[in-house]
Amino acid sequence: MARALVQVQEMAFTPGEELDAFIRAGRADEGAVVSFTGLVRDMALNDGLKALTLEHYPGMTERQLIAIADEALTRFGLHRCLVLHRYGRMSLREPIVFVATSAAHRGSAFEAACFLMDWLKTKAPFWKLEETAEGERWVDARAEDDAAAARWVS
Amino acid sequence: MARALVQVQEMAFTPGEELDAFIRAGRADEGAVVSFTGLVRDMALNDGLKALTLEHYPGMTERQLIAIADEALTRFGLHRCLVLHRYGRMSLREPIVFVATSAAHRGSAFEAACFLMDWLKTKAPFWKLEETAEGERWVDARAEDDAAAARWVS
Amino acid sequence: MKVRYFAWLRQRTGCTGEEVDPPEGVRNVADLMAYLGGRHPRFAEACAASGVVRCAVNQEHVGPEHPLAPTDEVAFFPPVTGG
Amino acid sequence: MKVRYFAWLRQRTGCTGEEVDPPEGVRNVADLMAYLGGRHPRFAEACAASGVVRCAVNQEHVGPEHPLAPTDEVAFFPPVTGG
Repeated sequence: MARALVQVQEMAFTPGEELDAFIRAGRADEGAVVSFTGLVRDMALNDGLKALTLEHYPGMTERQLIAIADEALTRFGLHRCLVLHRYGRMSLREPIVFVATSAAHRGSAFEAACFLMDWLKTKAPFWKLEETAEGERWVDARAEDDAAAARWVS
Repeated sequence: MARALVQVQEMAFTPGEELDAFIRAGRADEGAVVSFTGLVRDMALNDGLKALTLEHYPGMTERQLIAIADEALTRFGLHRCLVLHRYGRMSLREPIVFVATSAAHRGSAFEAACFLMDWLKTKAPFWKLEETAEGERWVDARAEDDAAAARWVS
Repeated sequence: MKVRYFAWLRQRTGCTGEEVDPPEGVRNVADLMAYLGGRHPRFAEACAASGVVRCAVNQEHVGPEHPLAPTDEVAFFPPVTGG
Repeated sequence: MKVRYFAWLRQRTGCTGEEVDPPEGVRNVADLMAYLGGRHPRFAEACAASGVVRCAVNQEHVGPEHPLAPTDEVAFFPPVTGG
Protein backbone atom coordinates (compact mmCIF):
# COMPACT_ATOMS: atom_id res chain seq x y z
CA MET A 1 0.00 0.00 0.00
CA ALA A 2 1.26 3.45 -0.90
CA ARG A 3 1.91 5.62 2.14
CA ALA A 4 -0.66 8.25 1.11
CA LEU A 5 -3.75 6.93 -0.64
CA VAL A 6 -6.32 9.29 -2.16
CA GLN A 7 -9.56 8.27 -3.81
CA VAL A 8 -12.38 10.41 -5.25
CA GLN A 9 -15.38 8.37 -6.31
CA GLU A 10 -19.10 8.53 -6.98
CA MET A 11 -19.75 5.05 -5.56
CA ALA A 12 -20.92 4.57 -1.99
CA PHE A 13 -18.51 3.00 0.49
CA THR A 14 -18.66 1.34 3.92
CA PRO A 15 -16.45 3.04 6.55
CA GLY A 16 -15.83 -0.16 8.54
CA GLU A 17 -14.60 -2.04 5.49
CA GLU A 18 -12.24 0.83 4.68
CA LEU A 19 -10.98 0.91 8.27
CA ASP A 20 -10.32 -2.84 8.38
CA ALA A 21 -8.52 -2.79 5.03
CA PHE A 22 -6.43 0.18 6.22
CA ILE A 23 -5.47 -1.59 9.46
CA ARG A 24 -4.65 -4.86 7.67
CA ALA A 25 -2.18 -3.06 5.38
CA GLY A 26 -0.14 -1.75 8.34
CA ARG A 27 3.27 -2.64 9.71
CA ALA A 28 4.17 -4.20 13.07
CA ASP A 29 5.29 -0.87 14.59
CA GLU A 30 1.96 0.93 14.14
CA GLY A 31 0.22 1.37 17.44
CA ALA A 32 -2.49 3.92 16.63
CA VAL A 33 -5.10 4.27 13.90
CA VAL A 34 -7.53 7.22 13.84
CA SER A 35 -10.47 7.46 11.46
CA PHE A 36 -12.94 10.20 10.62
CA THR A 37 -16.25 9.58 8.87
CA GLY A 38 -18.36 12.49 7.61
CA LEU A 39 -22.05 11.70 7.09
CA VAL A 40 -24.87 13.48 5.28
CA ARG A 41 -26.71 15.05 8.17
CA ASP A 42 -29.96 16.86 8.68
CA MET A 43 -28.82 20.19 10.12
CA ALA A 44 -31.93 20.94 12.12
CA LEU A 45 -33.84 17.62 12.03
CA ASN A 46 -37.08 19.46 11.16
CA ASP A 47 -35.42 20.86 8.07
CA GLY A 48 -36.44 17.87 6.02
CA LEU A 49 -33.18 17.23 4.18
CA LYS A 50 -33.84 14.57 1.56
CA ALA A 51 -30.54 14.28 -0.27
CA LEU A 52 -27.24 16.02 -0.88
CA THR A 53 -25.38 16.44 -4.15
CA LEU A 54 -21.69 17.08 -3.98
CA GLU A 55 -20.21 18.84 -7.00
CA HIS A 56 -16.44 18.85 -7.43
CA TYR A 57 -13.71 20.01 -9.79
CA PRO A 58 -12.36 16.81 -11.35
CA GLY A 59 -8.59 16.89 -11.60
CA MET A 60 -8.11 19.73 -9.13
CA THR A 61 -9.74 17.67 -6.38
CA GLU A 62 -7.30 14.78 -6.79
CA ARG A 63 -4.29 17.12 -7.02
CA GLN A 64 -5.29 18.95 -3.84
CA LEU A 65 -5.99 15.77 -1.90
CA ILE A 66 -2.66 14.21 -2.86
CA ALA A 67 -0.78 17.38 -1.86
CA ILE A 68 -2.62 17.55 1.48
CA ALA A 69 -2.12 13.85 2.23
CA ASP A 70 1.61 14.10 1.46
CA GLU A 71 1.93 17.15 3.69
CA ALA A 72 0.19 15.29 6.54
CA LEU A 73 2.59 12.35 6.22
CA THR A 74 5.72 14.44 6.64
CA ARG A 75 4.32 17.06 9.02
CA PHE A 76 3.04 14.55 11.59
CA GLY A 77 5.45 11.66 10.97
CA LEU A 78 2.59 9.38 9.94
CA HIS A 79 3.14 5.86 8.75
CA ARG A 80 0.20 6.01 6.33
CA CYS A 81 -2.94 7.94 5.51
CA LEU A 82 -6.04 7.45 3.41
CA VAL A 83 -8.46 10.09 2.10
CA LEU A 84 -11.63 8.82 0.43
CA HIS A 85 -14.14 11.40 -0.80
CA ARG A 86 -17.40 10.94 -2.66
CA TYR A 87 -19.14 13.21 -5.14
CA GLY A 88 -22.60 13.04 -6.70
CA ARG A 89 -25.96 12.46 -5.04
CA MET A 90 -26.24 10.92 -1.56
CA SER A 91 -29.04 10.23 0.88
CA LEU A 92 -29.30 11.20 4.52
CA ARG A 93 -26.83 9.27 6.74
CA GLU A 94 -24.65 8.14 3.84
CA PRO A 95 -20.88 8.58 4.34
CA ILE A 96 -19.40 11.48 2.33
CA VAL A 97 -15.77 11.37 3.41
CA PHE A 98 -13.48 8.94 5.20
CA VAL A 99 -10.00 9.76 6.50
CA ALA A 100 -7.69 7.28 8.24
CA THR A 101 -4.22 7.91 9.69
CA SER A 102 -1.73 5.56 11.31
CA ALA A 103 1.32 6.24 13.45
CA ALA A 104 3.44 4.78 16.22
CA HIS A 105 1.65 6.92 18.83
CA ARG A 106 -1.87 8.30 19.04
CA GLY A 107 -0.91 12.00 19.24
CA SER A 108 0.29 12.30 15.67
CA ALA A 109 -2.50 10.10 14.30
CA PHE A 110 -5.13 12.36 15.94
CA GLU A 111 -3.47 15.61 14.90
CA ALA A 112 -3.02 14.49 11.31
CA ALA A 113 -6.66 13.42 10.98
CA CYS A 114 -7.81 16.81 12.36
CA PHE A 115 -5.45 18.61 9.99
CA LEU A 116 -6.65 16.65 6.96
CA MET A 117 -10.30 17.34 7.74
CA ASP A 118 -9.70 21.05 8.35
CA TRP A 119 -8.03 21.30 4.94
CA LEU A 120 -10.67 19.21 3.18
CA LYS A 121 -13.37 21.52 4.52
CA THR A 122 -11.68 24.72 3.43
CA LYS A 123 -9.48 23.94 0.43
CA ALA A 124 -10.76 20.88 -1.46
CA PRO A 125 -13.02 22.00 -4.34
CA PHE A 126 -16.31 20.44 -3.26
CA TRP A 127 -19.69 22.20 -3.10
CA LYS A 128 -22.77 20.88 -1.34
CA LEU A 129 -26.25 21.24 -2.82
CA GLU A 130 -29.03 20.25 -0.41
CA GLU A 131 -32.44 18.99 -1.48
CA THR A 132 -35.15 19.75 1.06
CA ALA A 133 -38.94 19.79 1.02
CA GLU A 134 -38.75 23.49 0.00
CA GLY A 135 -36.38 22.91 -2.89
CA GLU A 136 -32.64 23.07 -3.50
CA ARG A 137 -30.06 25.27 -1.80
CA TRP A 138 -26.28 25.59 -1.92
CA VAL A 139 -24.62 25.19 1.48
CA ASP A 140 -22.69 28.24 2.72
CA ALA A 141 -19.10 27.94 3.91
CA ARG A 142 -18.79 27.96 7.70
CA ALA A 143 -16.61 30.62 9.32
CA GLU A 144 -15.55 28.02 11.94
CA ASP A 145 -14.07 25.87 9.21
CA ASP A 146 -11.83 28.71 8.05
CA ALA A 147 -10.74 29.34 11.64
CA ALA A 148 -10.00 25.64 12.13
CA ALA A 149 -7.84 25.55 9.00
CA ALA A 150 -6.03 28.77 9.94
CA ARG A 151 -4.57 27.25 13.13
CA TRP A 152 -2.32 24.92 11.08
CA VAL A 153 -0.60 27.84 9.33
CA SER A 154 2.52 28.59 11.34
CA MET B 1 -28.31 2.26 21.85
CA ALA B 2 -27.30 3.85 25.14
CA ARG B 3 -25.52 7.18 24.69
CA ALA B 4 -22.33 5.92 26.40
CA LEU B 5 -21.45 2.31 25.80
CA VAL B 6 -18.57 0.63 27.64
CA GLN B 7 -17.38 -2.91 27.13
CA VAL B 8 -14.43 -4.77 28.69
CA GLN B 9 -13.87 -8.18 27.19
CA GLU B 10 -11.28 -10.90 26.65
CA MET B 11 -12.58 -11.77 23.18
CA ALA B 12 -10.96 -10.33 20.05
CA PHE B 13 -12.96 -7.79 18.02
CA THR B 14 -12.85 -6.27 14.53
CA PRO B 15 -12.59 -2.45 14.53
CA GLY B 16 -14.44 -2.04 11.22
CA GLU B 17 -17.42 -4.04 12.42
CA GLU B 18 -17.56 -1.94 15.57
CA LEU B 19 -17.35 1.26 13.54
CA ASP B 20 -20.14 0.23 11.17
CA ALA B 21 -22.42 -0.84 14.04
CA PHE B 22 -21.69 2.45 15.82
CA ILE B 23 -22.53 4.50 12.70
CA ARG B 24 -25.71 2.49 11.99
CA ALA B 25 -27.04 3.25 15.48
CA GLY B 26 -26.80 7.02 14.96
CA ARG B 27 -29.39 9.73 14.43
CA ALA B 28 -30.00 11.90 11.38
CA ASP B 29 -28.28 14.95 12.90
CA GLU B 30 -24.91 13.29 13.42
CA GLY B 31 -22.39 14.56 10.91
CA ALA B 32 -19.09 13.37 12.38
CA VAL B 33 -17.79 10.05 13.69
CA VAL B 34 -14.21 9.68 14.96
CA SER B 35 -12.66 6.35 15.88
CA PHE B 36 -9.41 5.35 17.54
CA THR B 37 -7.94 1.85 17.35
CA GLY B 38 -4.98 0.86 19.52
CA LEU B 39 -2.98 -2.12 18.26
CA VAL B 40 -0.37 -4.38 19.85
CA ARG B 41 2.81 -3.01 18.37
CA ASP B 42 6.43 -3.98 18.29
CA MET B 43 8.11 -0.96 19.86
CA ALA B 44 11.45 -1.29 18.11
CA LEU B 45 10.76 -3.87 15.40
CA ASN B 46 14.01 -5.70 16.26
CA ASP B 47 12.71 -6.18 19.79
CA GLY B 48 10.95 -9.40 18.90
CA LEU B 49 7.64 -8.84 20.68
CA LYS B 50 5.66 -12.08 20.51
CA ALA B 51 2.56 -11.32 22.54
CA LEU B 52 1.09 -8.94 25.08
CA THR B 53 -0.97 -9.77 28.14
CA LEU B 54 -3.19 -7.07 29.53
CA GLU B 55 -4.07 -7.44 33.21
CA HIS B 56 -6.91 -5.36 34.61
CA TYR B 57 -8.86 -4.74 37.80
CA PRO B 58 -12.31 -6.23 37.13
CA GLY B 59 -15.05 -4.00 38.48
CA MET B 60 -12.87 -0.91 38.84
CA THR B 61 -12.14 -0.93 35.09
CA GLU B 62 -15.82 -0.84 34.15
CA ARG B 63 -16.60 1.85 36.76
CA GLN B 64 -13.77 4.05 35.53
CA LEU B 65 -14.66 3.64 31.87
CA ILE B 66 -18.33 4.46 32.47
CA ALA B 67 -17.39 7.58 34.45
CA ILE B 68 -14.95 8.71 31.76
CA ALA B 69 -17.41 8.04 28.92
CA ASP B 70 -20.17 9.97 30.72
CA GLU B 71 -17.80 12.88 31.31
CA ALA B 72 -16.87 12.93 27.62
CA LEU B 73 -20.55 13.04 26.59
CA THR B 74 -21.34 16.14 28.62
CA ARG B 75 -17.98 17.89 28.33
CA PHE B 76 -17.88 17.78 24.52
CA GLY B 77 -21.60 17.71 23.75
CA LEU B 78 -21.29 14.32 22.08
CA HIS B 79 -24.25 12.43 20.72
CA ARG B 80 -22.78 9.04 21.59
CA CYS B 81 -19.55 7.30 22.51
CA LEU B 82 -18.26 3.75 22.70
CA VAL B 83 -15.25 2.43 24.62
CA LEU B 84 -14.28 -1.18 23.99
CA HIS B 85 -11.21 -2.52 25.80
CA ARG B 86 -9.71 -5.99 25.79
CA TYR B 87 -7.78 -7.80 28.50
CA GLY B 88 -5.86 -11.09 28.44
CA ARG B 89 -3.31 -12.33 25.93
CA MET B 90 -3.04 -10.83 22.44
CA SER B 91 -0.72 -11.25 19.47
CA LEU B 92 1.17 -8.59 17.54
CA ARG B 93 -1.17 -6.35 15.46
CA GLU B 94 -4.32 -7.37 17.35
CA PRO B 95 -6.59 -4.48 18.42
CA ILE B 96 -6.45 -3.71 22.15
CA VAL B 97 -8.80 -0.76 22.42
CA PHE B 98 -11.44 0.89 20.26
CA VAL B 99 -13.03 4.27 20.95
CA ALA B 100 -15.73 5.87 18.80
CA THR B 101 -17.39 9.27 19.25
CA SER B 102 -20.18 10.97 17.31
CA ALA B 103 -21.31 14.57 17.21
CA ALA B 104 -22.92 17.17 14.97
CA HIS B 105 -19.51 18.63 14.07
CA ARG B 106 -16.05 17.12 13.80
CA GLY B 107 -14.34 19.34 16.40
CA SER B 108 -16.10 17.85 19.41
CA ALA B 109 -15.88 14.29 18.07
CA PHE B 110 -12.09 14.64 17.65
CA GLU B 111 -11.54 16.31 21.02
CA ALA B 112 -13.65 13.75 22.88
CA ALA B 113 -11.80 10.81 21.31
CA CYS B 114 -8.43 12.37 22.29
CA PHE B 115 -9.73 13.00 25.80
CA LEU B 116 -10.99 9.44 26.20
CA MET B 117 -7.69 7.96 25.04
CA ASP B 118 -5.61 10.23 27.30
CA TRP B 119 -7.67 9.11 30.28
CA LEU B 120 -7.62 5.46 29.32
CA LYS B 121 -3.83 5.56 29.15
CA THR B 122 -3.38 7.20 32.54
CA LYS B 123 -6.37 6.27 34.71
CA ALA B 124 -7.92 3.00 33.58
CA PRO B 125 -6.48 0.11 35.64
CA PHE B 126 -4.76 -1.88 32.89
CA TRP B 127 -1.18 -3.18 32.95
CA LYS B 128 0.76 -4.48 29.97
CA LEU B 129 3.04 -7.50 30.18
CA GLU B 130 5.15 -8.04 27.07
CA GLU B 131 6.49 -11.40 25.94
CA THR B 132 9.70 -11.13 23.92
CA ALA B 133 12.42 -13.51 22.87
CA GLU B 134 14.29 -12.56 26.08
CA GLY B 135 11.35 -13.23 28.37
CA GLU B 136 8.58 -11.23 30.01
CA ARG B 137 8.63 -7.58 31.07
CA TRP B 138 6.06 -5.17 32.47
CA VAL B 139 5.63 -2.02 30.38
CA ASP B 140 6.53 1.23 32.16
CA ALA B 141 4.13 4.16 32.21
CA ARG B 142 5.05 6.88 29.70
CA ALA B 143 5.64 10.39 30.99
CA GLU B 144 4.07 11.74 27.77
CA ASP B 145 0.82 9.99 28.65
CA ASP B 146 0.65 11.78 32.00
CA ALA B 147 1.34 15.09 30.27
CA ALA B 148 -1.37 14.38 27.69
CA ALA B 149 -3.93 13.64 30.41
CA ALA B 150 -2.93 16.71 32.43
CA ARG B 151 -3.93 19.13 29.68
CA TRP B 152 -7.64 18.27 30.18
CA VAL B 153 -7.58 19.37 33.82
CA SER B 154 -8.73 22.98 33.83
CA MET C 1 -8.37 30.74 -22.52
CA LYS C 2 -10.55 28.08 -20.91
CA VAL C 3 -12.95 29.29 -18.19
CA ARG C 4 -14.93 26.99 -15.90
CA TYR C 5 -17.73 27.74 -13.43
CA PHE C 6 -18.81 25.62 -10.47
CA ALA C 7 -21.75 25.33 -8.06
CA TRP C 8 -24.12 28.31 -8.08
CA LEU C 9 -21.76 30.36 -10.26
CA ARG C 10 -22.31 27.68 -12.90
CA GLN C 11 -26.07 28.14 -12.50
CA ARG C 12 -25.76 31.96 -12.69
CA THR C 13 -23.70 31.98 -15.84
CA GLY C 14 -25.77 29.18 -17.32
CA CYS C 15 -22.68 27.25 -18.47
CA THR C 16 -20.12 24.85 -17.03
CA GLY C 17 -17.35 26.40 -19.08
CA GLU C 18 -16.47 28.47 -22.12
CA GLU C 19 -13.55 29.34 -24.34
CA VAL C 20 -12.85 33.07 -24.16
CA ASP C 21 -10.41 35.32 -25.99
CA PRO C 22 -10.23 38.40 -23.76
CA PRO C 23 -8.85 41.73 -25.07
CA GLU C 24 -5.26 42.72 -24.39
CA GLY C 25 -5.99 44.73 -21.25
CA VAL C 26 -7.03 41.57 -19.38
CA ARG C 27 -3.79 40.73 -17.58
CA ASN C 28 -4.84 39.19 -14.28
CA VAL C 29 -7.74 37.43 -12.53
CA ALA C 30 -9.45 40.67 -11.46
CA ASP C 31 -9.34 41.93 -15.08
CA LEU C 32 -10.86 38.67 -16.31
CA MET C 33 -13.65 38.84 -13.71
CA ALA C 34 -14.58 42.33 -14.94
CA TYR C 35 -14.49 41.17 -18.56
CA LEU C 36 -16.65 38.10 -17.87
CA GLY C 37 -19.05 40.23 -15.82
CA GLY C 38 -19.84 42.12 -19.01
CA ARG C 39 -20.96 38.87 -20.64
CA HIS C 40 -22.81 37.49 -17.59
CA PRO C 41 -24.58 40.18 -15.54
CA ARG C 42 -25.35 37.72 -12.72
CA PHE C 43 -21.67 36.79 -12.52
CA ALA C 44 -20.89 40.51 -12.18
CA GLU C 45 -23.38 40.70 -9.28
CA ALA C 46 -21.61 37.83 -7.49
CA CYS C 47 -18.19 39.46 -8.06
CA ALA C 48 -19.47 42.70 -6.55
CA ALA C 49 -20.13 40.93 -3.24
CA SER C 50 -16.73 40.61 -1.57
CA GLY C 51 -15.27 37.19 -0.76
CA VAL C 52 -17.93 35.22 -2.61
CA VAL C 53 -16.13 34.41 -5.86
CA ARG C 54 -12.95 32.33 -5.58
CA CYS C 55 -10.55 31.52 -8.40
CA ALA C 56 -8.17 28.74 -9.36
CA VAL C 57 -5.69 28.99 -12.23
CA ASN C 58 -4.41 25.68 -13.59
CA GLN C 59 -6.09 24.01 -10.60
CA GLU C 60 -4.33 26.05 -7.93
CA HIS C 61 -6.10 28.60 -5.70
CA VAL C 62 -4.99 32.14 -6.61
CA GLY C 63 -5.80 35.73 -5.65
CA PRO C 64 -7.16 38.54 -7.88
CA GLU C 65 -3.66 39.81 -8.76
CA HIS C 66 -2.58 36.50 -10.27
CA PRO C 67 -1.36 37.05 -13.90
CA LEU C 68 -2.96 35.13 -16.74
CA ALA C 69 -1.61 33.46 -19.90
CA PRO C 70 -3.69 32.49 -22.96
CA THR C 71 -3.25 28.75 -22.28
CA ASP C 72 -4.45 28.93 -18.66
CA GLU C 73 -7.43 27.02 -17.31
CA VAL C 74 -9.28 29.48 -15.07
CA ALA C 75 -12.04 28.35 -12.69
CA PHE C 76 -14.50 30.46 -10.69
CA PHE C 77 -16.44 29.08 -7.76
CA PRO C 78 -17.98 30.00 -4.40
CA PRO C 79 -16.15 29.16 -1.13
CA VAL C 80 -15.78 25.39 -0.90
CA THR C 81 -18.03 23.32 1.38
CA GLY C 82 -16.56 19.82 1.18
CA GLY C 83 -16.23 16.97 3.62
CA MET D 1 -9.97 -5.56 55.21
CA LYS D 2 -9.54 -6.94 51.71
CA VAL D 3 -6.23 -6.15 49.97
CA ARG D 4 -5.53 -6.80 46.28
CA TYR D 5 -2.30 -6.60 44.28
CA PHE D 6 -1.92 -6.15 40.53
CA ALA D 7 0.76 -6.52 37.83
CA TRP D 8 4.31 -6.82 39.16
CA LEU D 9 3.21 -5.98 42.72
CA ARG D 10 1.15 -9.16 42.56
CA GLN D 11 4.26 -11.06 41.49
CA ARG D 12 6.35 -9.47 44.27
CA THR D 13 3.90 -10.29 47.04
CA GLY D 14 3.20 -13.68 45.55
CA CYS D 15 -0.58 -13.28 45.94
CA THR D 16 -3.48 -11.67 44.09
CA GLY D 17 -5.14 -10.68 47.34
CA GLU D 18 -5.43 -11.32 51.04
CA GLU D 19 -7.67 -10.62 54.00
CA VAL D 20 -5.80 -8.54 56.58
CA ASP D 21 -6.72 -7.33 60.03
CA PRO D 22 -4.26 -4.49 60.63
CA PRO D 23 -3.57 -3.18 64.16
CA GLU D 24 -5.37 -0.06 65.42
CA GLY D 25 -2.61 2.38 64.47
CA VAL D 26 -3.24 1.71 60.77
CA ARG D 27 -5.54 4.62 59.91
CA ASN D 28 -4.70 5.53 56.32
CA VAL D 29 -3.19 4.16 53.12
CA ALA D 30 0.38 5.09 54.09
CA ASP D 31 0.00 3.24 57.40
CA LEU D 32 -1.32 0.16 55.58
CA MET D 33 1.58 0.22 53.12
CA ALA D 34 4.04 0.22 56.02
CA TYR D 35 2.18 -2.60 57.75
CA LEU D 36 2.01 -4.74 54.56
CA GLY D 37 5.69 -4.02 53.91
CA GLY D 38 6.45 -5.89 57.13
CA ARG D 39 4.77 -8.99 55.71
CA HIS D 40 6.16 -8.66 52.16
CA PRO D 41 9.75 -7.33 52.08
CA ARG D 42 9.63 -6.94 48.28
CA PHE D 43 6.45 -4.85 48.59
CA ALA D 44 8.31 -2.66 51.11
CA GLU D 45 11.10 -2.19 48.54
CA ALA D 46 8.61 -1.04 45.92
CA CYS D 47 6.97 1.37 48.38
CA ALA D 48 10.37 2.88 49.17
CA ALA D 49 10.74 3.96 45.53
CA SER D 50 8.59 7.08 45.20
CA GLY D 51 5.68 7.16 42.75
CA VAL D 52 5.82 3.47 41.90
CA VAL D 53 3.01 2.12 44.10
CA ARG D 54 -0.49 3.49 43.43
CA CYS D 55 -3.57 2.79 45.51
CA ALA D 56 -7.33 2.51 45.00
CA VAL D 57 -9.84 2.26 47.84
CA ASN D 58 -13.21 0.83 46.91
CA GLN D 59 -12.14 1.09 43.27
CA GLU D 60 -11.32 4.81 43.34
CA HIS D 61 -7.78 6.20 43.00
CA VAL D 62 -6.65 7.71 46.34
CA GLY D 63 -3.55 9.28 47.87
CA PRO D 64 -1.49 8.06 50.86
CA GLU D 65 -3.48 10.18 53.34
CA HIS D 66 -6.79 8.53 52.46
CA PRO D 67 -8.43 7.13 55.65
CA LEU D 68 -9.36 3.45 55.81
CA ALA D 69 -12.35 1.53 57.24
CA PRO D 70 -12.38 -2.22 58.05
CA THR D 71 -14.83 -2.99 55.22
CA ASP D 72 -12.74 -1.24 52.53
CA GLU D 73 -11.35 -2.98 49.46
CA VAL D 74 -7.80 -1.68 49.05
CA ALA D 75 -5.79 -2.29 45.86
CA PHE D 76 -2.10 -1.63 45.19
CA PHE D 77 -0.65 -1.47 41.69
CA PRO D 78 2.06 0.19 39.59
CA PRO D 79 1.22 3.16 37.31
CA VAL D 80 -1.33 2.01 34.75
CA THR D 81 -0.29 1.30 31.14
CA GLY D 82 -3.60 0.65 29.38
CA GLY D 83 -4.91 1.35 25.90
